[in-house]
Amino acid sequence: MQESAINLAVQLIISANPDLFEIIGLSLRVSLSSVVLSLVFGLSLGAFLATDHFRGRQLINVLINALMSMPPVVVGLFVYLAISRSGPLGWLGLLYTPTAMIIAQTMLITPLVAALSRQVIEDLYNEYREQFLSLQLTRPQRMKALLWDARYSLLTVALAGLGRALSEVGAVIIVGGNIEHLTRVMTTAIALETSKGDLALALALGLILLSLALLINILLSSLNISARRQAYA
Amino acid sequence: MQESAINLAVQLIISANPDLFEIIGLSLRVSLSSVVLSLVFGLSLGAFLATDHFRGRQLINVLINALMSMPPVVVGLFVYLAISRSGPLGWLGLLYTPTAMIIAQTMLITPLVAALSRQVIEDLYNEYREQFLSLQLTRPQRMKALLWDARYSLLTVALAGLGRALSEVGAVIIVGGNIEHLTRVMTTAIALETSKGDLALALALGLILLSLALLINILLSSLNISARRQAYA
Amino acid sequence: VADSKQILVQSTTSTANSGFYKYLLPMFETQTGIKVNVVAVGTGQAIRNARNCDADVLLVHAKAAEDAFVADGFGVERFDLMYNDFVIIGPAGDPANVSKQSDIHNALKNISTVNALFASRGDNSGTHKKEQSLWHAININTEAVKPSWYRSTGSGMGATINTAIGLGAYTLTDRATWISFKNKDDFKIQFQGDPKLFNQYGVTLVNPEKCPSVSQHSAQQFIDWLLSKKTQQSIAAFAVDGEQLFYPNAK
Amino acid sequence: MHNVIDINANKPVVGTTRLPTKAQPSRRSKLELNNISYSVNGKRILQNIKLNLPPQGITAIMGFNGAGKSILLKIMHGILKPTTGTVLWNQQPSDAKHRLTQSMVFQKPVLLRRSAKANIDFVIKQRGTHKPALRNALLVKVGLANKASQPARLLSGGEQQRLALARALACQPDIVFLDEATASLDPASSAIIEQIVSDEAALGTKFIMVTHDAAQAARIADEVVFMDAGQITEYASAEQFFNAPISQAATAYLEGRLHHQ
Amino acid sequence: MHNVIDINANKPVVGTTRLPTKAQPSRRSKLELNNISYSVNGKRILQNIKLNLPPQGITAIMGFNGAGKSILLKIMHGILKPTTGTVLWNQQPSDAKHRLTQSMVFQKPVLLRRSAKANIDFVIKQRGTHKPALRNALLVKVGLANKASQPARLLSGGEQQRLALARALACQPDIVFLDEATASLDPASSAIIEQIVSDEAALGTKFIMVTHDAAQAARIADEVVFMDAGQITEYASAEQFFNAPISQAATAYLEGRLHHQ
Ligand SMILES: Nc1ncnc2c1ncn2[C@@H]1O[C@H](COP(=O)(O)OP(=O)(O)OP(=O)(O)O)[C@@H](O)[C@H]1O
Ligand SMILES: Nc1ncnc2c1ncn2[C@@H]1O[C@H](COP(=O)(O)OP(=O)(O)OP(=O)(O)O)[C@@H](O)[C@H]1O
Ligand SMILES: [Mg+2]
Ligand SMILES: [Mg+2]
Repeated sequence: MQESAINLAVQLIISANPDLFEIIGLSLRVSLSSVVLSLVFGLSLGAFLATDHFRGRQLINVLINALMSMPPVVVGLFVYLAISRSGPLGWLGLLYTPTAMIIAQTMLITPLVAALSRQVIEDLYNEYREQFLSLQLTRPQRMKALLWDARYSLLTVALAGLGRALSEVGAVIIVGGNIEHLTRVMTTAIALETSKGDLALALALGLILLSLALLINILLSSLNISARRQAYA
Repeated sequence: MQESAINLAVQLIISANPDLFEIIGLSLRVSLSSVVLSLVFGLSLGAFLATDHFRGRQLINVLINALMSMPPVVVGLFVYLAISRSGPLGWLGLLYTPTAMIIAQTMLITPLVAALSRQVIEDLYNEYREQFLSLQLTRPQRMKALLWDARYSLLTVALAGLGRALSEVGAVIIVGGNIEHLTRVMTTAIALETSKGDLALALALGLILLSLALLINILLSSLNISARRQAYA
Repeated sequence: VADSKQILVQSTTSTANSGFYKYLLPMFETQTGIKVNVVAVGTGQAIRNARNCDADVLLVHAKAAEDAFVADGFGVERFDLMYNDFVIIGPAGDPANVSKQSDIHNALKNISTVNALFASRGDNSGTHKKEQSLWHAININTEAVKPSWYRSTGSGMGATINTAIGLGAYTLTDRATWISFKNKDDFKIQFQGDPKLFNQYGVTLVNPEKCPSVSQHSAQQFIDWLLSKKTQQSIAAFAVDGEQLFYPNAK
Repeated sequence: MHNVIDINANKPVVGTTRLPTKAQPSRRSKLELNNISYSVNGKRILQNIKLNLPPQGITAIMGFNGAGKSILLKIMHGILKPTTGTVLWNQQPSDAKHRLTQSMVFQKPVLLRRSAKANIDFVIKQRGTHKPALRNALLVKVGLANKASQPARLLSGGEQQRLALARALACQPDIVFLDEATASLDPASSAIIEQIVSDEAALGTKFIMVTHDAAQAARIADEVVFMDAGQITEYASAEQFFNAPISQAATAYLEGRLHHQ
Repeated sequence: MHNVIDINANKPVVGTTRLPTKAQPSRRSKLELNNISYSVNGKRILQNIKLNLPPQGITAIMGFNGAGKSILLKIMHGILKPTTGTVLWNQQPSDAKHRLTQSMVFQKPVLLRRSAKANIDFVIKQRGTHKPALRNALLVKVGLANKASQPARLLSGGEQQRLALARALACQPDIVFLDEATASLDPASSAIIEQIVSDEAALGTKFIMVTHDAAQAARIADEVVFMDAGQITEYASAEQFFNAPISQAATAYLEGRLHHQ
């Protein structure tokens, strides 16, 4: 089975199956968009929580940590109920669109990025704290400086977010509906083939998705390594 | 809908529904077991990769980062094919058992723990490296010391792993089968209620799962805070 | 957005998974220029979504639930569209000797007496409801008693078949899903042909009075087209591996 | 062979580059510490600190390791809150605006993960406009012009300390706190730093510096605060302190002996 | 008022606690550097280093900030690989076993995120059995007995440096590298450390120490290596070096002047 899956994956790629490329394209669009949004929100939140001690901070940290356990299906349902035509945002007509999928994934991934980046930034801030106090940096200045100086470590956090986005199916299938040519992405296609019993095709699609992830990771890591080589130790 | 979900969640808890408790129990058993196993493998791997520069290390890092994008369904299928009746490990009779679910989740979460802990440990090792070289610590000694000194930061990594385990459905439903009284956990129950169209119950279960996660997080964080208070800055 | 050139169909999975829409919809789309988007989910979820107005057309196979949908004012009218039948699939060895039975009641009785594993969808889908009514008819209460050989998978049809195959268990499935299913392993249809296994598909227009967003015109056009003689013939002509999957019966 | 070193040999060599002149210090700052104490985890680190420092000049703080010098400096600078007591500048508590006129070089300088010049630019930018001329002059001043683009954390120990000093001067402060800022400098660099401090002090900048180098304090400080075990045991003009220390602790310190209370 | 400090005042005070005696150094170690050079990112930091050091005694390495002292020390210690050249101990390359007889105190001590005593225990345990007696004696020796349980990274600067030294001695080394190990110590603590170094050296331990404190080097070093811009410009007995330095760079250094090549 596994070998036939590999063969199938290679065939699919070589034959340049247009449906496959459409699905890959949408997967990338949805995942990358939601990762970028999650990074915007998650890194800001993480840096905000890391850079000062205010009342209730510990509570928010715990909440965000707990939100990492939010099941995708539940996130999907929440978003579904909000944007369903009978929901409060139904008039926007977002249900079963890529936009809805991006919203759901962003909600899912932001806590992960926020919790992990808070930890990374807090560790660095432990080192920088007194110096920053002395310079009387404003909070945004502190956040910006820390995010910049921690960028190499934060890349791993971003990759974890990307991994979650690329592999996620529970939320996108509810709000996207897995509609052919409209909202079908790699993971929903894999789920579909699994339910059709076409396990070889499901595995083949999985392999293609993984190769894609590998490609992106190689790209980002080599950028990272060459940047680090001009080392700001 | 959301309010009725909250009511329902409260009712379910108050009525001490035995089915619910069975499901919660199995969820905890499966998730905690797979997190513990993932920590054993992932932290070792992360510490190993962080503590020395050997040929091919960068490649392994990239691979592990990419494996964070492994879709749960694909992991589920891999395990399914291995332990199904006709698979190479079929004779073990593991399919549709909690053990199978633990195996699949461990495979899913280990890359996440490995990649994130590698980053955390590498950052610390940058600081300790020369001192450790001078002391001529063996690799296991270095790994042990770094894991210990980074333990507060690694807690967040562990919580990310736990979040993934508790919220995961794609892999466990394939190898566990969501069989009532046998392999049904919170997330597969949520998926089931969703497919039945009982969204209120699905949400209620989601809320219960989240509360559970919150409880665990509060517990671990307060342990962590009180330990840190006897501060080893 | 009413009456856009797109309509949304909430559908059962068996029609989608068998490739039925891939075969049928392009004909409609070229004729009318109306794009049909299909969301394939469990029957329960499909009806729930339609109740939330997230559909123009409902196409499922759970007559009682569909009638309730119309009675509650969410649907305009339900039409019979086509039918096929349910079958019992099981491992090649047929441990419960199901294939030799003359009717479904005996077949199920056999399963229960030899304690052969049986995988149930357990998800309140059309298939699950049918299965329950069959057990009910032979006075076996799988819900309250939950015999050890009875495994409720709480999953869709495909996942349940995968589970049944993994367990070596019998299960009830609609013929369309089974014929187009790829992971058959050593499984075969072990019982079929009892009239009690009749499986009726229906189509319903979502009520524009309840749901103003419904593209009433396009949706009605789609339903009319489905029920038309020519389309009914096309449905009859749809086959997988040389086997007909659906039998049109619009009145 | 011992004691061939003549302390006079270490005379400051005048730096040849002048920093861009800045506006005269906007306000002179008289510092007043009232009954400061500082405890952490129930452990008393400072107690009973009372001190009035004049608005200008160079004050040296000396004392044994662990006496509480660094903590006191941070409290003066306003980045550590005393457990009890108040810090007043010209009779007023320090506010954000006043604190912008202060800067500090920490005992362990914290350098950003950036190039040497970016470390200085960071401070200059934060305080308003970007001034490459000021940055370059500072780098020349501390002898790091040829290391401007090197990652700061790859500089040698002494180079890092000099960079930290340049960074502290980059915001053109009125008040500068130095915590053993020449501890790992070579004698020539120490002399240059001493010269910079003397020059800036002459222009009106106030310096409060911790140092273990008695010779250095004797050369440039106007007055000395001596601390022992969390208390100030002596506050005198440098001349008086080095000629005739009063407290036993200070005497022991200057003689290189431990002092057991 | 200047120059009232008499350098004689800083005479070492004899430490009163003796460390548990260790076996006599198992082998004397003659160090030989052959044509060492070190480059990083195409930048040459050390070049043309040739040096033979005797198996015992105290060698001071001196030179301007950035001269390459710390890097050379790390190369000698074997934790940095030279770009070219070889480091030989008794005519042999260093192996793991030999390196276990060496220890080093870094210019910026790296302390584990543990208590002071756990930092020492860590090293002792790593080398074999756990010896609380040795640990306690070391803590007393460096004056940290009352801080044993304090998190190491919350110690004062000088306390941290003393802890690092205690930790380096905990593995009872035959060869010790000190990189400005007394830079932030008070005079009394410096004196104690000097005494420890002299005592241990007398028992046969070899010390190679970087210091900017000429008086200190004059007091305890047997010989001096002077570095300038990545090269060794002078290697002489301490007596000769301090009385009559030969190179211009060393003369300038001792006089507290910069030396421009
Ligand atoms: N957070 C803390 N918890 C416990 N003790 C602390 C803490 N911070 C500082 N101390 C102790 O307070 C004392 C004073 O510290 P401080 O850093 O001010 O000393 P110092 O006078 O600057 O010494 P040095 O000359 O070594 O720099 C030290 O003994 C130190 O161990
Ligand atoms: N990784 C590196 N990249 C570039 N330059 C470096 C690197 N490491 C060290 N240097 C440079 O090499 C020179 C020698 O460094 P080293 O730390 O040996 O100086 P040092 O003699 O110990 O000085 P100090 O007295 O300040 O401690 C310095 O000028 C430093 O900037
Ligand atoms: Mg201090
Ligand atoms: Mg150095």
